[in-house]
Amino acid sequence: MARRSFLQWPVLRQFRSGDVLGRGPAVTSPHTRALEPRTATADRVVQSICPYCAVGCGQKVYVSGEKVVQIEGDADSPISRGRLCPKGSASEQLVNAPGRQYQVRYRPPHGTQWQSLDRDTAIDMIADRFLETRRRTWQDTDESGSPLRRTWGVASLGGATLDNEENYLIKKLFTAAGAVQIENQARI
Amino acid sequence: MSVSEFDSLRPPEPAGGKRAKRRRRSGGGARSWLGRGADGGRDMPVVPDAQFTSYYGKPVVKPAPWGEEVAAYLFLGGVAGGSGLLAAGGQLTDRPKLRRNARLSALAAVGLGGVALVKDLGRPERFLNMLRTVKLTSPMSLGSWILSAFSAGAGVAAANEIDRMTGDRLPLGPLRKVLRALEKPAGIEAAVFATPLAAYTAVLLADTATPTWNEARQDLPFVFVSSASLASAGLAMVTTPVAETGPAQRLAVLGVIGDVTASRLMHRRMDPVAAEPLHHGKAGTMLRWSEGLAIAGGIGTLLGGRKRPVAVASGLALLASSVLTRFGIFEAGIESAKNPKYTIEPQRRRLAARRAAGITDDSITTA
Amino acid sequence: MGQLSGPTDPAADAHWDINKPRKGFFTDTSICIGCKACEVACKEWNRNPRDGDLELTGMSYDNTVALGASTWRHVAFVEQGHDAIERARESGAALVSLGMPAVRGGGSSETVTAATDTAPPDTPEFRWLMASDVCKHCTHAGCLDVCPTGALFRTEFSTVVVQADVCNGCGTCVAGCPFGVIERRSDGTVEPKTKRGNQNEQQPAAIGANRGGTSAKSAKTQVPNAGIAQKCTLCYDRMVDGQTPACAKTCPTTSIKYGDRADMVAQAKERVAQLHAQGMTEARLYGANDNDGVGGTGSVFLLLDEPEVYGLPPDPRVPTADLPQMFKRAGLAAAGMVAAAALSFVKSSLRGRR
Amino acid sequence: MANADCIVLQGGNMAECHPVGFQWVSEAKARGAVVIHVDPRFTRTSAVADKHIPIRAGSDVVLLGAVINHVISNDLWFREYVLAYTNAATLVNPDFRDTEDLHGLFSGFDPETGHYDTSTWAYADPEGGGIDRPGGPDEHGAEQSDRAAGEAHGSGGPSLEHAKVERDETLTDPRTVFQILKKHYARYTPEMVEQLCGISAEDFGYLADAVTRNSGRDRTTCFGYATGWTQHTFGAQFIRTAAILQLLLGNVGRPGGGIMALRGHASIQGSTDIPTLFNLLPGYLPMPSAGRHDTFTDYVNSVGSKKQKGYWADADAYAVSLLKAWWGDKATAENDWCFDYLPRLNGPAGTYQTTVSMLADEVEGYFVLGQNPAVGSANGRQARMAMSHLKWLVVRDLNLIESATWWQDGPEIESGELRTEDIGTEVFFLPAATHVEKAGSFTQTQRLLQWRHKAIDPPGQCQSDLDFFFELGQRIRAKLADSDDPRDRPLLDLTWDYPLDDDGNPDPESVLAEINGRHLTGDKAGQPLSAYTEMRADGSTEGGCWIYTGVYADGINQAARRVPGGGPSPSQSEWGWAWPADRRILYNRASADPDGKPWSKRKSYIWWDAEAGKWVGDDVPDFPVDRAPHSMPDPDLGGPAALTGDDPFIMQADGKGWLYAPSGLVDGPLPTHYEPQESPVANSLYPQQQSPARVMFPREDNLDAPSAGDFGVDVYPYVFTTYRLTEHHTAGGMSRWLPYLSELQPQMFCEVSPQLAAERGLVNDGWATIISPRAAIEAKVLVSERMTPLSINGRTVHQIGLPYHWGVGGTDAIVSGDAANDLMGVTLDPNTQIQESKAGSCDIQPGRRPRGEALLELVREYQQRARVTVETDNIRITDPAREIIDPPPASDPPPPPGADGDEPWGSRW
Repeated sequence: MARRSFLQWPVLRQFRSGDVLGRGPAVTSPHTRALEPRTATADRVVQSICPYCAVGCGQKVYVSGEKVVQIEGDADSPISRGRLCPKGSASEQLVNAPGRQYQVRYRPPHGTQWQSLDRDTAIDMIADRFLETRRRTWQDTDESGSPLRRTWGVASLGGATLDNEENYLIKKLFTAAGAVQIENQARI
Repeated sequence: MSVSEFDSLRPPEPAGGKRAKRRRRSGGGARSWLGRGADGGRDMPVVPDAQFTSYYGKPVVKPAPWGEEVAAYLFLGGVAGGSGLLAAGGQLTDRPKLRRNARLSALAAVGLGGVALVKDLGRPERFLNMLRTVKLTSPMSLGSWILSAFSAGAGVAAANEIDRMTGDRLPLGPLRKVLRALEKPAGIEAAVFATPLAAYTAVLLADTATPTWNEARQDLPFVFVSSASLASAGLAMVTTPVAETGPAQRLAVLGVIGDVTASRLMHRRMDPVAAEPLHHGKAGTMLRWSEGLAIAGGIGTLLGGRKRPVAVASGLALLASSVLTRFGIFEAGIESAKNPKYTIEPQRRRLAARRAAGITDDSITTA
Repeated sequence: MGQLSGPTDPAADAHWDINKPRKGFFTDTSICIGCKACEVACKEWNRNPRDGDLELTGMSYDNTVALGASTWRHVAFVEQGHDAIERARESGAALVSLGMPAVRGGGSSETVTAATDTAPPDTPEFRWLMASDVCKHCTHAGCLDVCPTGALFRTEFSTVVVQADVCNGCGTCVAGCPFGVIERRSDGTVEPKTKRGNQNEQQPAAIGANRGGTSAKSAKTQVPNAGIAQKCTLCYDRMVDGQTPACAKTCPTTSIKYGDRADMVAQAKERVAQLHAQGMTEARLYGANDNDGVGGTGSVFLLLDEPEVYGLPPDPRVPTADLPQMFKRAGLAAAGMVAAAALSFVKSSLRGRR
Repeated sequence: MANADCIVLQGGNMAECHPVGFQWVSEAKARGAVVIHVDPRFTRTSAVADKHIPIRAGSDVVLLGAVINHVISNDLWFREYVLAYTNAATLVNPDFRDTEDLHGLFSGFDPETGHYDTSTWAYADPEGGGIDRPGGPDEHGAEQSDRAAGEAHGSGGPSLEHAKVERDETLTDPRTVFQILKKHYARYTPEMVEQLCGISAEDFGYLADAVTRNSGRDRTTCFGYATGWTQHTFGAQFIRTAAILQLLLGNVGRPGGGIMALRGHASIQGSTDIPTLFNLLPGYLPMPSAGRHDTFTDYVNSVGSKKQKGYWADADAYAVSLLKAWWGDKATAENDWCFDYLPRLNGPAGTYQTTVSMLADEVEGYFVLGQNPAVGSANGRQARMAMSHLKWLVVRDLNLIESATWWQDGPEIESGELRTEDIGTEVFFLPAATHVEKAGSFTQTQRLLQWRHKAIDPPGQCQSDLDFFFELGQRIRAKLADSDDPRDRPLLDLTWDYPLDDDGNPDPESVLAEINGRHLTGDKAGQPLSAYTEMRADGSTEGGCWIYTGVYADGINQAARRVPGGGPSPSQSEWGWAWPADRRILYNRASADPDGKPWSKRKSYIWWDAEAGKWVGDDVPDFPVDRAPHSMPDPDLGGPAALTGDDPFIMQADGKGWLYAPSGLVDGPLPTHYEPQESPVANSLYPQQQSPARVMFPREDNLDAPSAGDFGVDVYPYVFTTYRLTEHHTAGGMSRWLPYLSELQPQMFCEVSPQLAAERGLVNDGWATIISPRAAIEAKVLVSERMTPLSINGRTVHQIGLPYHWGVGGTDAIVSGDAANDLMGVTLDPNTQIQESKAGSCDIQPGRRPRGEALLELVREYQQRARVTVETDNIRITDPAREIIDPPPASDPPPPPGADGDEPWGSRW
């Protein structure tokens, strides 16, 4: 073993291989010789779309060990032909951002700090607030008696990075609940 | 500039981070004409060469990321090499004190130098990788091998001296015999690698894209061996009684002559712009003092070398001169890399000269 | 033994017996839109740390300033007025009129004549140059040749790559590069400014870093490869798998092209001829001449002004080209030192004997 | 776009904001196309364009109007196309009066309400008067505006009662659209362009020449715009001006033609198609309005009359299918398909109205979903103060954005206006899932739906909005399960039973299937619909968004098609799915001449195959596929059946491209230049300074700077304009938390010309403070010749550029800085309710801004110096007697109507 690794001493390889100046194969390390891109070793590749602007560039998402390890352009896309802008190129960092939040946080009225809360409780509390406000601010008719059937007390502002399916459910739920102030970035 | 009475309530302008300061400084004169991007044509109040433009005054090449440890190593390597020679001389001409002190000096210098070098590595724990290959094109690689070879000889030789100084009390056992047997060959071996050790550092600096160092490539080895000679000789004059320092004093004087001559020649032969950093700023000051001290030390040696106090003073002056030479040249090179002028102007000039001479096929820029 | 200067096949020169065509970039700055996708894609693929001190530089839209240990693609932004444009046109035209063949003896006559008699279009009042710079992957690479450890090596694709597991950070390569490309990565991040946010956490998390809990937040990630010389690898790890380097793949306008170096040079010559035919005499190539001071570069550029305007050296020369001569001088000097010492002892001995 | 011969990018910075889309421009340019960029700033787009023409922000209608004038007066329009495919020959109601006659107003303006009565703008009815919108002439601009009607008709023209119009094919009748158009733009001259836009006659000539030279049978020109056009008080009219020009030049419905809307967000198109917008239901069906739509019949008639041409005539089928999708078996013919379950509007309910309602404590709860109003909304201070009035706030985002943390570290905490302890708002922050942690579809800017597959599960407590809202809906329904209150019926009867995965989350494809719709009865019961033409008004079909029908045809997720390169066809149709009906170019019937032959070989796309008796070509024909070029069906048939062989504009009520909009817009049938809400420049074209129908919010916290001619105009002497950088994304929530993007543009900055820098003593890389009547912010200074001072009406107008990505506050943001939007006032386009954020007035001074109370004092001091009040700029009708520079000539007798084609679908690149 020791003998083999001694023979691997680049100085010897230099003179054995003819690469006397030690520029090429004589000086490579085992690590270098075993190099493989993480795109080749990924467990799976998933086709996706860039979440930033509205061009809709294709992305390939490489996953290893249930972590996203690389996001790059999808060369198959006729829209983008594998290219991405700086934001699209940074998508992997968006997913694995250093400041990204993984926990629900709650700030009670007049509180000065965040508190933690489990998600289940949070959603339940939000549902309660939603219904209370709706009850308090319900408008059945306008001043001339035409039906309004709505609440003016709940509003929403959605970013335009929501999926169509998400927008659809939001619109459906809010409309059924009588909330009309549903807006998104399309107007901003 | 003021907006209103609210000025006092504004936050203070930050003093500027480390980098911001550096930016302004390196811009220096450049900034005024580079305020508008690289458009050097207009607004160039202080530009000597109207053709000179750069990218916002930013450097073209990068200075070596070396700290003062490396400048110190240039000095210590020289001292070690010179001392190795003196030790061998002492060995061969039977000057035991000179031999002993020079051997010890050589080991101390090479040891300190080695430490300085390792300390300056980005990954000191990997210093052994220096012996991973033999790169004939790499002065650093060759230097590492030279340093190792020299250290081996110098170490064995010095170990003998130490052993003797402690009255053979080192716990060596049967190895003492081996040590003694190796003493003379080791002294000679070290001497063989002594001058390469003193000289290679010049190539180490010259074999870079650092304008001032690279431009000095013709004469820098001579400056460095001269400086090594006078420094090691100076050290011997400090450590060794005058009775045995005759050769060292000679070497010191020859070193001074060589140092002054080679330095002047070097300045003269360099592109004038690339030589500028040797004259300006901290580096210029150091090099001026260096020359003065060398001459003073030389004269002192010549006139009062037989008197121990004068010899010691002269020796110290010579050591200081060598330190200043190394630090000065080191500093000048780093400065030259930080200012794009020193890269761009000489290059433009040589390109134009070649074109004027009818050589038009070797430009990196082509139509 | 390999060559130290002049045209050659770098991979063959480094004794690769695998016969792969030399790979390279052609960066056509005339169609660059300065989006910096190349910078980001490069960092993301290579997991390089964030660079700089998060302050505006005042250098147009360039806030990364230069190539460095953590920035392997750098987009330069240059704003120019009428006079500068005029000068660029003149200097470009001068190149053409030099009749400089792009390659010595190479069939290049067709590219030379293109623009000379085309009336140039009106010089615009203003232009904004953008150019993505990258490691040149020189035929004769200063960094590689001065590296003492073999950390830098020539790949089978003729590119120049640092082996991070070998480099000991001696820094010689940094000074050895005539283009100021390679740099040793500092081990610390910049000091936090008077700003919230932990700077350490801004560095890319190692693959598989714990996330999904607060622990991910507090886990401080170390700067990868600190203390080691770093530069563009031309995505060697992607190349061995036949993939395109990250920057070239992402470039929205194909300003960065990647392929066999011979093709890149051919495309570059075609493009410059096309621009000359449109009267854009300011267009010129950089790095396409194998007779230049570095033996030609693997990364070829089409520039619209003199190289130094973009921060590139106008006449780079690999320092090792002069190495034999330097060794000769050093040998002479060393011999001189031996002689001086000998002389000192000889004279002393004589005197001593007397 | 790659097929265009000339590309005009105006009101947008495509290379910067859509770098990847820009590859098609690059490609066109490489093939020889001329690329012209018209923008206040020299941007990255200008850098690679053939020509940059600097323009004063907000003066685009003058420029394009002048090109229209140039085209008409020099007879450069595409005669055959215009005659056959546009409403140029249609006659307009004789009662119509143009702005030329009324000092900058159209007929029908009511200064009291600030709204137009649009009935005089209608087409002339052969039986006298005008052709009204269905449901009678009673709908006034007021209501339309309140419903943001301009956007309501985003997918096509608004309705007409019928499509029997009078035409004069000679175009000589002064009541023809063509003559009205000609007269309307007669004073939009190169001189006016020079005066108002600051564009030289030479540059104007270059543009006009390039556009006209590259239009016609053989060549096409394409326009690209972005928020530089929409974010104005008459932004919709900016787009219409381009549409008119493109129709005149024959550049609509043809390859390499059209008007490209360059939208800024991954699914911003999707979120208008399936709108999270107050005024719309999915598929551009309007939200019903109280009083007008009290019954289902009223409602469907007003959306699309059965007698009008085109596909909107089947609006009832779309509406019934939607209601069936939502309320399933509960929706029956007897109960009008649960139409009464829908809430009603009685006024606008947009973001800014909501803000005002919050300040009035009328809105208690607010959901903020992947949006950052604390930074991204105009008049950011107002937006943040409004949030402090809420009872509860739910923020769903990836990072702790400023909108989640304003109570802790917002600018108002710093200035002392708010104290954390005093703020009673309860805040829930819920971590969201990223785009790779959920499956779903985005609709991109060319209406293409693309499916994203899920790569990994959301980490930690992160959750997609789909899962969150599904769960919220379940909770709400469970809590109401025992309710017998009729108001809860819509929630309890809602179809909310999607198939669940192992984690109890709904399957996104099942939602897509519902959106697509399915047959409910008959042989095909349960099968997905394959086209919206299969929708019926009898309750036999359901479908959540008719324009998306077909995306799940054959039970296959067509949006997930991923044939490399889109397959062999030139329309690349095997990649994703484009609405409607997978068409890639809309109105592509217009790519063939009236005889059905391609206009030229070079520009062939869709043509009539006489032997096969159908339309064929490179795309799905956007036309009844077997309708022969010269067929003339009975107009009384109504709907698609009434389309003649040369009615390519199948969504318009008369099948023609609208040069003149007889209905559907609330601020005028023809685009007219007005100055921005606040402008140091006087409107030289008309005495009327600002758009009379703009939506104003005269409030103390939303003051405007004095405009030209008013006292104090010199206190805020400069024009500022806001924009994006390629390195960041809108309010920064997805970019300022990313180290790689933050380092590229680390600090908020302003861009000024060297001249302005000299005038104010600004230094490159130094600091500056910018003061508007709303706020003062600080920014680093970039002095650049990319900013050009313009000579407007003889005086120099300096423009200041401000990117709007930074904000103060937020946790763990890598970079932060003052928000440009804080400077902005809120004044809206009445058609779209979009705010004006591309032009405002300000002052700039060197140095950093003061902190704390002193900052408020600085803003107040400026306000006092300029004597601004809530009245400033908020007078509807400008006094015609005031001194103006270029009085209009005496008016000629009023010519009759024309028309216009709003072409928001754009066309393919």
